[in-house]
Amino acid sequence: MIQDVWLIPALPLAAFLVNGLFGRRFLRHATGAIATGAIAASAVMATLVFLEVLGGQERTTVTLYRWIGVGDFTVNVSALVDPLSSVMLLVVTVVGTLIFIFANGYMAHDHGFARFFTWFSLFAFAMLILVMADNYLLMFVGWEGVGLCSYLLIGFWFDKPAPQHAANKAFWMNRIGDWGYTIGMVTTFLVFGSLTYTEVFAKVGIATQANLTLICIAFFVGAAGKSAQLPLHSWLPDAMEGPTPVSALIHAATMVTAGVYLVARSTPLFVAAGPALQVVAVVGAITAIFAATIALVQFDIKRVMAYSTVSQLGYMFLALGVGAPVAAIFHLATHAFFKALLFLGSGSVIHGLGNEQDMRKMGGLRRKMPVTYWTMLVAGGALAALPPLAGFWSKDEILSGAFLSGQTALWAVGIVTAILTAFYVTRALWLTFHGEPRDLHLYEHAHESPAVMTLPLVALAIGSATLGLLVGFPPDQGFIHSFLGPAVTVEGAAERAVELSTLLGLAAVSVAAGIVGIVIGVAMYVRHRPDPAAVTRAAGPIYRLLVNKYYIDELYDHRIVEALRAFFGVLWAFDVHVIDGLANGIGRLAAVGGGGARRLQTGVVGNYALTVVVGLLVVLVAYGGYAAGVFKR
Amino acid sequence: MNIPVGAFIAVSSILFFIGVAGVLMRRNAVVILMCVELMLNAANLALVAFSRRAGSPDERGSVFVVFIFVIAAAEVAVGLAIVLSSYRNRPTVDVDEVQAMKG
Amino acid sequence: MNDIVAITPEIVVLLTAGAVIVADVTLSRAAARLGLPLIVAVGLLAALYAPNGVALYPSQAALRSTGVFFGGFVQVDAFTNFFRALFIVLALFATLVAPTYLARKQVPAGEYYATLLFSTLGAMTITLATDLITLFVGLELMTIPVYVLAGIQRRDRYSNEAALKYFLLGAFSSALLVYGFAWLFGVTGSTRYSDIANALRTTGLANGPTIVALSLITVGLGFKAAVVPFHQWTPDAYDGAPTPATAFMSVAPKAAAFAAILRVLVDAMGPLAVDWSAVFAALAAITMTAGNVVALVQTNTKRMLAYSSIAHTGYILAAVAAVSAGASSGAAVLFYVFAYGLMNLGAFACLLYLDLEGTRGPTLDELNGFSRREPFGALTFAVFLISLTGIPPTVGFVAKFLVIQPVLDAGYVWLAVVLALNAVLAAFYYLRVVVHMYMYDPESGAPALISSRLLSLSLGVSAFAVVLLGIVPNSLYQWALGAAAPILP
Amino acid sequence: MSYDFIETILFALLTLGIVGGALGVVFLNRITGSALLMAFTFLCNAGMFVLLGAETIAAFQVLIYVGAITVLVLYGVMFTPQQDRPYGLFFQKQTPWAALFVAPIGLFVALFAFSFRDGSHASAKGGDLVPLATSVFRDYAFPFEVASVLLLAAMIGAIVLVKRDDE
Amino acid sequence: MTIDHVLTLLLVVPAFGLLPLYLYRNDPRATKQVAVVTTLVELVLSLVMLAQFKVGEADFQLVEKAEWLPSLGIRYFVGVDGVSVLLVPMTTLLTFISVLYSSGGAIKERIGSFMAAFLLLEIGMVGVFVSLDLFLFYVMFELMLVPMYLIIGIWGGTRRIYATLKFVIFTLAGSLVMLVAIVAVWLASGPEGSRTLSLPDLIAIRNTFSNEFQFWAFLAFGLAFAIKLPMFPFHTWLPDAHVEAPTAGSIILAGVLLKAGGYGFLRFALPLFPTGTQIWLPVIIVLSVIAILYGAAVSTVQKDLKKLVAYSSVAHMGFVTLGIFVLNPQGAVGAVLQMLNHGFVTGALFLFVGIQYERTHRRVIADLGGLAHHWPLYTTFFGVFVLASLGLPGLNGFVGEFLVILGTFQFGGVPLGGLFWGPLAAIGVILAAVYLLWMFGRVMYGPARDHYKLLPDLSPIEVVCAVPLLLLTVALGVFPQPAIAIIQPSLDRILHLALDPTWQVAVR
Repeated sequence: MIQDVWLIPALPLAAFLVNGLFGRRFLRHATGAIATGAIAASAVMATLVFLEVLGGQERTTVTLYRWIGVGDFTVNVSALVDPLSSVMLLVVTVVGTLIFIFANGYMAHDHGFARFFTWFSLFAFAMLILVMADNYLLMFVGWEGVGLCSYLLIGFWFDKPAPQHAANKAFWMNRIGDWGYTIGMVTTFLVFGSLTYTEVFAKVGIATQANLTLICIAFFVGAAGKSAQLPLHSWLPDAMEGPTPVSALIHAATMVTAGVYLVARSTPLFVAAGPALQVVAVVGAITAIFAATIALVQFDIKRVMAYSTVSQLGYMFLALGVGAPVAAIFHLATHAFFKALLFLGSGSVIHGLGNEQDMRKMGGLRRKMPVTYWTMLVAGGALAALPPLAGFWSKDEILSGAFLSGQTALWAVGIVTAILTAFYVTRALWLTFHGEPRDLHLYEHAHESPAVMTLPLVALAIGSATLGLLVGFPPDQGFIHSFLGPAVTVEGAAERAVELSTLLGLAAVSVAAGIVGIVIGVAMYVRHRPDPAAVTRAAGPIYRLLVNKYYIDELYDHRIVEALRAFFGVLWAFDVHVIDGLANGIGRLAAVGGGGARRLQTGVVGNYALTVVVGLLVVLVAYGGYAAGVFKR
Repeated sequence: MNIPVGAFIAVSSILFFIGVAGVLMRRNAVVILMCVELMLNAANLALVAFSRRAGSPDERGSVFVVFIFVIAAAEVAVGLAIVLSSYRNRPTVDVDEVQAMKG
Repeated sequence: MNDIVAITPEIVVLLTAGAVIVADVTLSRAAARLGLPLIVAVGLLAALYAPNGVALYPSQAALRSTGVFFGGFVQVDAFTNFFRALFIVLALFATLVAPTYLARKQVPAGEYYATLLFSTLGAMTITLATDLITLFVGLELMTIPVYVLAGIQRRDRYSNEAALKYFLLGAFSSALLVYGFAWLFGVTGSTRYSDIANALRTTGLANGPTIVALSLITVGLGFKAAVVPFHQWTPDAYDGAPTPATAFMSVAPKAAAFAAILRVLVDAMGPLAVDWSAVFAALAAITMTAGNVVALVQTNTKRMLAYSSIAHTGYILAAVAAVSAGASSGAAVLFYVFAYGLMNLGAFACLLYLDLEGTRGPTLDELNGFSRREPFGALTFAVFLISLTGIPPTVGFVAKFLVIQPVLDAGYVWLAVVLALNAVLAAFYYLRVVVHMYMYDPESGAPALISSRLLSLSLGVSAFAVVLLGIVPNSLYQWALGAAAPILP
Repeated sequence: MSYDFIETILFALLTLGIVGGALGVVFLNRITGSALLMAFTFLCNAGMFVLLGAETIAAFQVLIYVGAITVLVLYGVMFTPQQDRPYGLFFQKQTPWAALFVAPIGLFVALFAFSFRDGSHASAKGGDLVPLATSVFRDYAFPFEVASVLLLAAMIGAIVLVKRDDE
Repeated sequence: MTIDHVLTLLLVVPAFGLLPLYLYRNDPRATKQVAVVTTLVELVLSLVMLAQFKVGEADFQLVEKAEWLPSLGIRYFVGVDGVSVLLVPMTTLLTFISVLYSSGGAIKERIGSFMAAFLLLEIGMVGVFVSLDLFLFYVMFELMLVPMYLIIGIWGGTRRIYATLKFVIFTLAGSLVMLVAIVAVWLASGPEGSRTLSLPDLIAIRNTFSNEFQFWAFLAFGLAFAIKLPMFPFHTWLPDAHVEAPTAGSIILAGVLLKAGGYGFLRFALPLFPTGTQIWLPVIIVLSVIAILYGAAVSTVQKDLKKLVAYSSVAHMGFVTLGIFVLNPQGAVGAVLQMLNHGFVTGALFLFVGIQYERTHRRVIADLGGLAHHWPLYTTFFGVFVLASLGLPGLNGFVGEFLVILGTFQFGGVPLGGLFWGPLAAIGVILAAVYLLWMFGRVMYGPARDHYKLLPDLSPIEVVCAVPLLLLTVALGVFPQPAIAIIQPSLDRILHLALDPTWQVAVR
């Protein structure tokens, strides 16, 4: 099966082509089935591949053809199947399948149904390429491909300005990240003479520290762009303008984790480049707490989830940065499930409320939407890291990793973030599902979603609840570590022997953090002690800062963009007036010269004759000068 | 003869440049034509003087002069015809006034 | 007898002139209209293919007829034959484009053709000459009829003015030239080119009289070729003269002037070339720049072409200045003169499609939409203009290419660059005419058109030649190279 | 008084005549006066030719210039009557400039003239008629023929320019 | 299938089309058919030529020689190598598309003359890419000028005359200076009688060119190519010309004419003047990077669709010069691919801008919007080309730009080093996304507009025009290696010639 691994992306590609060519005219709603069928088949194959890898096929390269070969630069279109990529394949296809199914229901009444599934399939294809690639350049194809699909799907409702703006913003900020990726990639080739992972990692030793740091920082810029880390995070919340399945699949479960995957993939490089790893950890931690604080005060249910995603991605980078890539990937997987579930749940709510996203108008919905409520409760618990839900295990892995790496400050940040996380998820769920309905009109019309939408929710809920158990016990010798470990750790790295009691202690702290957050949330929103409104008033400036997302959008969208536009405008003026003006000026000069010279043509014969005589004098002097040697010959 | 050729040539050059000056100064086309004739005469004088140079007399200068006579006659004939035909259309021979075309 | 055979083409041309005069008197007005040009054409073709073969190609027959005749006063060589053929072709061309215009403007056709032939004869004489006297007589025989041609539309005040200005300045410059010849005779003691060259070879430029002679000759011949600053007669004379006459006088006298320059300055005064070539290079640069710059601001097409012809003088003069490059210099001059003759005559002749008052040419606006009203004429005009610009695949381009060669070879890199930049300048105004013809719509008050089959035919043939010689220039180049050999081996 | 001295005197007088006559042509305000002075200059020039021993040329000079050309010019003057006008208006506006440029050139050239130091060959044996005729009619037969064509061409040209339209 | 003298045939087939075009000049239908058939035959012929080309050889193939001006050593000398063999089919394809599109109703007046201009233009364009004699090259280089001048000037927009004169004057200014340099090369090529302008012969004696000579000669050649390309700061003719040109003219102008500049650098400037190349290289690299950034920056503030694409061409062609002058295989292959890709993609962009303009008569971006509602097919095609233009991996634009950037990073022969200029050039890619997506969004997206409702989506002819370009765009992005295999051997030789001034190579 591994040899046929290319079938996995080929099916979505086929679905994309079929839907793209015939969807709008002929297939219409069949497109959903085609796309879903394709990805489901891919999921089955991914499972088979995963099992084979599990069965001992640890590292296989499947080459299709040579893509680019110029001089000593060669890049193939080939897949690397190892535990890491097989896990990713599995996550992408399985979560993808569920979301595809959900979307069949969610998008049923949209007139862009065929288009939606065309692009969704393309996304699946690109994402699969991204995770399968055996070299950085091919990964970049997927990398940009998912970026493109993200652009297309955020701007799916293209007749409105906001989605368009969000789509452009997403693509542009990603491009800034891609710039870093490009630099990292090219530098990698310069240093190692190859872009294939295995060849590069085998030669890590030949690179200097400076080289490695440059490469890793550059790659991390790329990862930060894709995974919405500071300072390139601001596109992701805006990306919620797209249809909810898009948010779930692309902006929560898969695409945004590509950055994490990239760094995890490059662990050998990052580990060898110490400072870069530090940067990753710090940026991850700051992003985690930064986004969590913003999530505290949002009222748009999808925005809460979006900032939560940014925050959770921060966790993953924190994990990578502290040298716990397994934990990062593990969290990536669990997060894919519970965050997809949260988004889909939100989508279900929004769908049920007729496209209302403001939590202030919800409330008490648990009676109207029980399935949604219960599944989201599971996901919320996972996000708040309550044992035994999946989120607990993975987040605990991260936090203990941070603690054990000796960077207790980062660990502390993680714990604080965990409290905040638990708080905002409590707040969101309470505002949505509990209490009294605040908008009776909306409440009247609210209804549970059809089965095609709730079934995926249930499936995801099961995943969110149980996936954590995969970690095994004790965690650091459990299944995940033994399976993923070899793929992402550098050979010969010192094994950490950890006391079990330490681990349990750390777990207790993180559970406590989660519970503290929930308690505060319940206290504020159920008991109104303290009353949220009072807190808001008391926090004053801080609250405004958070509501305005630290004013970063203002800075980006207005100050920087305006400044650049103004500068480019000046350049254009320079082009038209100075450069072109110079060219036209030369022409005008000739014309002015001509105008002057023609005035010598007076029309009077005597003047002409005089000119001849003057010319004679000049010629005479010139010849005389030559004869006398005044002029050089 | 004790007068050197140079003296004749000097006279001819003075005559020539008086002619040139006349062309440049006078307005009347006929007078300008006369001045051109003076210039041609200066050439004649020079040619004859050169051709009668002591030691190396050479008839060619004189022959040249004969041809210049012919040419001068032809030139004057055509020139006066041109002046006349111009005068018929517009009764002036003042070259300062003949300047419809310029620039 | 050999002597007579040697000058058969000249005799045929003279006889043709005589025949025209006789026919003008005997033929009816209607018969004369096409009869006269027919006689001229037959006569000129006969001259071209005269028994001794001034054929268009250096045939064996032509080679046999080369030599020195009339006791050394007539010299027939490849150079002579090249120019003879050129003059005959130009005269033929100028004749064929003229009849409709002459009839329309009531210009006396018989005298027109006869005068044209006399001028051609003069030009041919220049190339036969072996000494200054013959040269001067030939020069005058060429020029004086052209004064007449300029003024032949005698009811038109512009024609009058053109003739008057041309005549006064021409006579003035002739006097300067002949005075220069006199001094040259004084310095070298001879009027024969070969003797002059021998004498100068020993003395060089290092004495006052030689400087005077050289200066006067430079001015005199420069005037005939319209070198700046001796050019000012050109725009007015070309502008005011009847257009067919302009077409002829813009090319044949200029070609003859360059023939004279080659014979006198390059051949006879060759030993002084080191001195005059630098001055000529400067004059060439000034000439092309001034011509182009002023042409740039003209609004009348005919006058613009007049200025542009000054610029072309500059290009040719650049090749003359590059005399130290040897054969390629001479060949470049000859090739350029030939190319210039074809394209410039054609360009002026294209103006004949327009029925305008008097002698002056159309303004640029009057050419608006010309390509729609007269597609063929516009096409030929465009071909001539593009050739004048020097864009391949036309003969004008090859000519420029050939000129740049000796200029660079002689070390005048700056001049070559100036030449190139000037060509850019020229492109602007030449192509502006194309703009008006092709890219503007005709205006309501546009001048009426005259359709003349003969005009179209001759323009078509010459435009075709312009393109053909641009694509396969080799035979013309070989001919020019061979023709320049007697002067610059 | 030696022959040379007479020659010198004659030369000086003729020079005076030529220069004076020429200046008169340029500066006289009466056109007929200019024409007559031109003829006078031609005559003086013929004297110079005689002094140089070129009697035949001198004869031609008198015939053609003094005779033919002056008469032609006088006809020209008569056919183109002008209104009287102030003396200053006989001159072009550029007159001072012309003087400024012509004077140095003239001076320059006249000075160079003196570098011809050879003496003059006053008299040829048997006069200059025979050698001249031999040259013109034998050696220069070709240019002579051309010159005759030139006269023909000039004649036709002059006629076509001045003949009346009804002719 | 093998055809003898295929290159010569390529040069004369369009000329054969001129005669029937003249005969049927009063029948627009017939003239269109004649032109379409002629260009189609030419296209097929060029593909046959491509098929006859032996991949993997560096030397010139399908060479034909004939004396032209024998006494000057000037020959009719044509041949193709890996660099040019792909540019010829590109030219014929784009010409065919232009003619086909124009025959679909885009040109309403004087259609016969229009087609004639295109056929003449085609001779010049093909000729530029196959000429191996400098004289012939120059003739062909200029032959492209006049037809394009007429195409812009007669069938162009409102300011067409200003634009076309500017185009001609700029181009001529460069090329005439080059003409001087060509003559200088000719003079330097040997003693009188053995001079030549044949490229292989000149390469064989290039080590006799002094450094000073190479300095000036490279400058002169470079100026001509820089203006044609166009390189910053000689680019200002381009926006004007593009804005005013008719659609087909824009396609050819962007698709082929600009390539002549880049091709000229590779074919002539580099091999003939290796020392000159070394001297001027830092300047060109800096100017290229400026062009990339500047062109992109100025594109972002354009209000006119065509101007935007035109300025983007400046940026894209900056990659071409950058790739050529970093003098390594990656850069050079990238540059050639970029030339091909830019030909197809920007040609297509101009085609679609033209299609759009023909229907809406609007070109100001702010006036447009919502077209995606009415024209799904159009949107799809246009979108793909926009994405290719902004360098999306998987489409062709990416391969070239990436290789150029890769080459730039590796290059050390410029102040501050490749690690400085490479990332700077890569910023251009970000900016490309900015202006192209902004434009695409503004034009295609947004609310539907009623007055566009009746405007039809792509017609069958337009689809036929666009499909080959689309296929090539995808194919060259996914499978670039066949093209690279054709290009690389010849490029390696050119680079070797450029890097080692004393290297001699036995060439035909």
